[in-house]
Amino acid sequence: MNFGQRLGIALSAFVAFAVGAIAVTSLLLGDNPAIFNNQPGSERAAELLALPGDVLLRLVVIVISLSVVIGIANLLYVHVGRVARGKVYSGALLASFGVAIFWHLTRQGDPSLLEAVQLPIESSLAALLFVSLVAGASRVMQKRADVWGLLFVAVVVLVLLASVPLAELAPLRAWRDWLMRVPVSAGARAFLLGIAMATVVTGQRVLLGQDRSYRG
Amino acid sequence: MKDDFSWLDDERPLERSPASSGARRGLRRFLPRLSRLPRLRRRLRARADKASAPDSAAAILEGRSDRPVEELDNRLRALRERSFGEQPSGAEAPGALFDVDEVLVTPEFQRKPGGVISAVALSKAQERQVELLKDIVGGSLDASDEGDGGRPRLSPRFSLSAFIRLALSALLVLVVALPFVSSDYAVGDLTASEERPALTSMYDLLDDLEKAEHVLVALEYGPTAAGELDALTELLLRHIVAHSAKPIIVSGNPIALVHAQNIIRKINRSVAAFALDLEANQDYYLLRYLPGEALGLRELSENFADVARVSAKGELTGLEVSALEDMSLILLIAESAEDMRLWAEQVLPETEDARLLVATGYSAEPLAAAYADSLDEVVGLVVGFRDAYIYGEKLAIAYGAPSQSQRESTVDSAPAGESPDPQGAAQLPTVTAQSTPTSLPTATAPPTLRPSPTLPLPTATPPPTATPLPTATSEPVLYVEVTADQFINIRREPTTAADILALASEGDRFETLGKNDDGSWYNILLPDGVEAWIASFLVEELWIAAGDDSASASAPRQQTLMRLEFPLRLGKNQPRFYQAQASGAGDHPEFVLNRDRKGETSRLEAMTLGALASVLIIVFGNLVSALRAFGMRRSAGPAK
Amino acid sequence: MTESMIALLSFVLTLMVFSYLLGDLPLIGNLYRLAVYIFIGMSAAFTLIVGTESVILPYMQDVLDPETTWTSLGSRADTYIFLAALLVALLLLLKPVRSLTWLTNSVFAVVIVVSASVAVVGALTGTLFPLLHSTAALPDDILTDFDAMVDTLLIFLGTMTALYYFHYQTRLDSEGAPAQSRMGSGLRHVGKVFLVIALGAIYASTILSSLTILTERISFLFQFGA
Amino acid sequence: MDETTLQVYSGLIALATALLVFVARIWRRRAQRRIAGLERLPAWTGRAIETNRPLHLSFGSAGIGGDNTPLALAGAELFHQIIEGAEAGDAPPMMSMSEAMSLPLAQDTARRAWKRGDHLARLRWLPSGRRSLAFAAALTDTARNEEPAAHVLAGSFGPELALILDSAERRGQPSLAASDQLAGQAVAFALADEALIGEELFAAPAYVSDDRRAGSDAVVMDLWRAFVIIGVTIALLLQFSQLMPEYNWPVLAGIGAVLLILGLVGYRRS
Repeated sequence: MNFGQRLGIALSAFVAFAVGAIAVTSLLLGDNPAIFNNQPGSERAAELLALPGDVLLRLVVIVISLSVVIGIANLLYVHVGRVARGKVYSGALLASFGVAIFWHLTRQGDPSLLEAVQLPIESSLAALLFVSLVAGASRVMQKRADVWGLLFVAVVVLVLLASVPLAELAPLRAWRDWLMRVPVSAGARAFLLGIAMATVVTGQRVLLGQDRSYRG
Repeated sequence: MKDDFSWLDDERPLERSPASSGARRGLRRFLPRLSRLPRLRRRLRARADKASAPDSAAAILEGRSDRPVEELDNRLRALRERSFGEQPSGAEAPGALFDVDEVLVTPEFQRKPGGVISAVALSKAQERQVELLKDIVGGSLDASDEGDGGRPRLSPRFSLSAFIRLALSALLVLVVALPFVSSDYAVGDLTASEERPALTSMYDLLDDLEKAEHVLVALEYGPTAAGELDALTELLLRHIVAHSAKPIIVSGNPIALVHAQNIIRKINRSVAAFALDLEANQDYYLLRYLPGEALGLRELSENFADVARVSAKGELTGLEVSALEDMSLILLIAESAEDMRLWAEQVLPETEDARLLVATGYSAEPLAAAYADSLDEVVGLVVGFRDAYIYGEKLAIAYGAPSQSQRESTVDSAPAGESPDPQGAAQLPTVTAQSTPTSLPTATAPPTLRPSPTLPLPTATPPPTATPLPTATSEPVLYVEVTADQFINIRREPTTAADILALASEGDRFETLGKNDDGSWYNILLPDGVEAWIASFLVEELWIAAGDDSASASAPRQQTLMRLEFPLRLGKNQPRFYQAQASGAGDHPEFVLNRDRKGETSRLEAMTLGALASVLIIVFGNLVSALRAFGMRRSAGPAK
Repeated sequence: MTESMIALLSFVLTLMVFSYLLGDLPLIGNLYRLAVYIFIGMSAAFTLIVGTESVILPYMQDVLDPETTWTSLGSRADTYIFLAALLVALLLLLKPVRSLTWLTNSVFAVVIVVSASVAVVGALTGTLFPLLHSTAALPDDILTDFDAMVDTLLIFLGTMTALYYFHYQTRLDSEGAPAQSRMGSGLRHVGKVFLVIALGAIYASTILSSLTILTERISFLFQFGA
Repeated sequence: MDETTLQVYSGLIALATALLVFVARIWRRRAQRRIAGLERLPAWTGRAIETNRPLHLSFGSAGIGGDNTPLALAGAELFHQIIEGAEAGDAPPMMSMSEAMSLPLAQDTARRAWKRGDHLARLRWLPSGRRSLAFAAALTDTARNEEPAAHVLAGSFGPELALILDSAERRGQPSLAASDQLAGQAVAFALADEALIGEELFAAPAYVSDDRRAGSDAVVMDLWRAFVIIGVTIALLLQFSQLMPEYNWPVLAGIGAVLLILGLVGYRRS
């Protein structure tokens, strides 16, 4: 690693650290005069504190919406290449892309193309999930022939049955409600808390300029 | 031979080879013996793969560590490398590796003339050894695949598992489709669905909305969940605009915004006859899309005034709001629990006294409930299609429409398209002539009317004078009974261009004075003695003896009176004939009353059947797997 | 597009997608693929259109016309922010150029760090604190209502053991393999019970969601057919 | 808890985490529990090399800019290690994402790990966003066209994951799935060959990475976890003691016992 590269890494790590410190402080504490004990001038101070976060946020939001263009470019690049190799489906993709753009430009935002093409395909794919999910659930014990697989399947069956409005199954609904209120809620909280903690930890590491993504 | 292939050793990271010598030893012991019985061998291997007893072949594989291949016989290794290395590459590969089900030799051995076999002259004994080697290589390859993938090697096409899949899918789809074919397949009692307090509080909050209050509606779902959440969205939007409150629609999903336009268009279509069109940036606002998920929401909560400045079409909205606190309510319609988490994380901490109403699909329920319990700001929660149904019923009853269970019987007999054909879409929504069993001449359908009330109405106006029917004066009185399962308009004149005096719904009966010339309209008498006209193809004639109180004052008649008391708004700038009387019914109950509820009952029934069928399949499939695994464990035991 | 056209197209496309269920049959399998590719193209187009119209174009207009301002920061600030964003996006495009990595990395770092800080702040104030608060809070009627007490304690126990399930660090046993104490592994098992129950319930709910959508599709097919 | 208190506490925690992250780098890496999914990865990489077929690595909808930015970065670190391992082969891994902002990230990861220059064509952006069925449907076709040796789906996925895993299963391609969305985790648990549930994906760098900075995450997470568990337990016990003043002493003794046990456990472990 030569000196220039080291300097580059140091630069990006420094930028990350500085911007991170500003952004977190500003986002977390900004716009709340109570932070400054509501003393005279604290309104102004709170606004000033919120400003850098605000500006950074706007900047990144625009960058993100611009990034769609990068994505589209990638998609077109891949599929134009495939069309050149004689793949018909990629042709269909490019054609529908073109049609949608053309439609929009000529018909001033008439959303009926979405209604006619996008919605049915996407809804149908979501409906297909049902079959995939049921087929998957019926194979759980193939993959996990243990007590966890059994427990999983039992809960799935219980919740499904409880959704059936049959008088005979009424007790199941009470079980299901308890299940949702207590164990599921506990498990879900653990998932959420765990992910939140991990997000904070990984995020802090990134804020400290310690991530590979912008260092090398 | 060694020299031929030794160069490979430098390139291949041997420590990553999937098979260990332990596995190999196990296979060496097993496979040659079994190779004489390929089918049995295959089956055993598939079984062994599922069994997890510590000494089954699969367990040996599972327990392997990534020990180097160096321990292998050199020739074997080279052979193995060669056979793998010269596979045709990625995209063009015919997937030979995964079809090794039937073969003990990898296909390349046979296919390539320049391969190992032809390059070397072999004696009979050597050939036998090569066979053995191929056996081991093929076998170990096969087994290592199973160790990794854990699935039997069935070719994806036309195999048994594909057939089972097909049968399973067909079964599921057919079962779900049954209720749409006939109502005989209804299982369970739909009215049994109980109301939850979270739903009631949501209803009450929306029902308390005042004119011109702002409701922030976050539409966090795309077409993916449209089938599940559109019903809820439409219902809640209708409830909001019925109170003349103004929904401000935001979304972090660009497609959701386009979709929102379609939903509003649908609502507009249903009330076009009342000239109640919802106007963008006036009756509702569709704000610009919020890119970057969390970032977008953070921007929304911190700079709401700026976000509210621009509409989805890049126009100025003219909305005068300064912060999220100006919103009376925040209604979040989200398909996933993560969207709810995002709102809880990015928006709620930034707003004081926000009241969040949440509508989600089933899949988000477990988490949404956990959040709703933890956050004081969440004041209402509705989940999924069943809640939409309950909410709709509640709304319909409160606004004086017949509940779905009352109209159920005709749902199947009038299967008009869900998206109504333009004909009659406006003032006679979704009822087509042929769907109404009527003995009267129905030749003349009403003139067509596009949803927009600004279009000129093609009117074939017959003279408004009624030609009395010959029987109108005889002793039994002629009534007409409404047979359409939609709200239909009662008009001042026998033309679709005329004012609407009242709305009638299925089962309403009116005393009839006569018909117009071509028989397309009946002249009827409203209960308060006002003469009016009703399109003939929407009603059925009914003779009731004049003195027969039991008939004329029967339950349907009573309903009519009740319903006619309900507010009926006329076109803009026209006087109201009937005044709103129900207190909670909002300014524009038409938004609620004209909702298309076709097929809702069948969908609920289909869900019931679908859930039962999936339970059966899941239980059966897992039972078979569990039994097989149990059997494997026992049969794999003696192999120790 | 007329309503009947929309309905017809929807009908055909729905059937095309459902042909996936028939598997890889010749011809029929291709219908599914065709629908999917059409779908991808159109999705991309809609994403582009909405993104452009509702964010980029307003800013462009703002930049070109100093009279208008779309944010409370004022037109000039808007202009600078937009130009800076354009520059950043451009530099992201140049990411593959190796000689510029020192610059593109720094720019990328800004974007990553702002995003990460939003995530961190949100996770702290929106999830971590509220959920911990509600887990550690006792309902008022805890002493009089036995069920409520059991439920509260179960939620507490479940949340804590399930959290503990994820614990990564462990000690090595005498043979150098990772090992856990008996108490630790017992707690982890209890935690896993709660996790698996939650996963099962979520899975079943997901099935119900997709079932709802399937009924909507089938309802549509039948209404079109009728 | 009012807004200001919340903000101040959050700020303190952020600061403390930052310090811990900084300190944790110099700590000795200790043994970690086994995560079966991660242990399969080398074998899959090996198979990809030997069969000369690409690995399919997917971010799903995780990307820079969303709340799952840290997740995307953890996924990128995992992918970095996988690609480095796969570099011995000839088929560059394929990376897919539905969030355009993860394109630069993926491209960067690929460039760093795969030193040869032919990776650009292997990135696939597909429209768009969370729970994208366009994305999932396209990947069903990928499983068929490109025949990846294995799918490593580490990012943010919703129930649409079922379509991807189902088609992979149909074609006998092994899969590892991890998601921060709970629906995605449930689907992964049932359908994938291996699933990382909960926050395990965030800890994956600590298992596979050669980067010490990323590797220390798991330690800090564990510390926080212990802190949270002890804190909530004590808070709950204190509330009980307030409800039942006459039992104050047993409760305090209980707290003491809990702390003692935890201390002993901690001591034994270190």
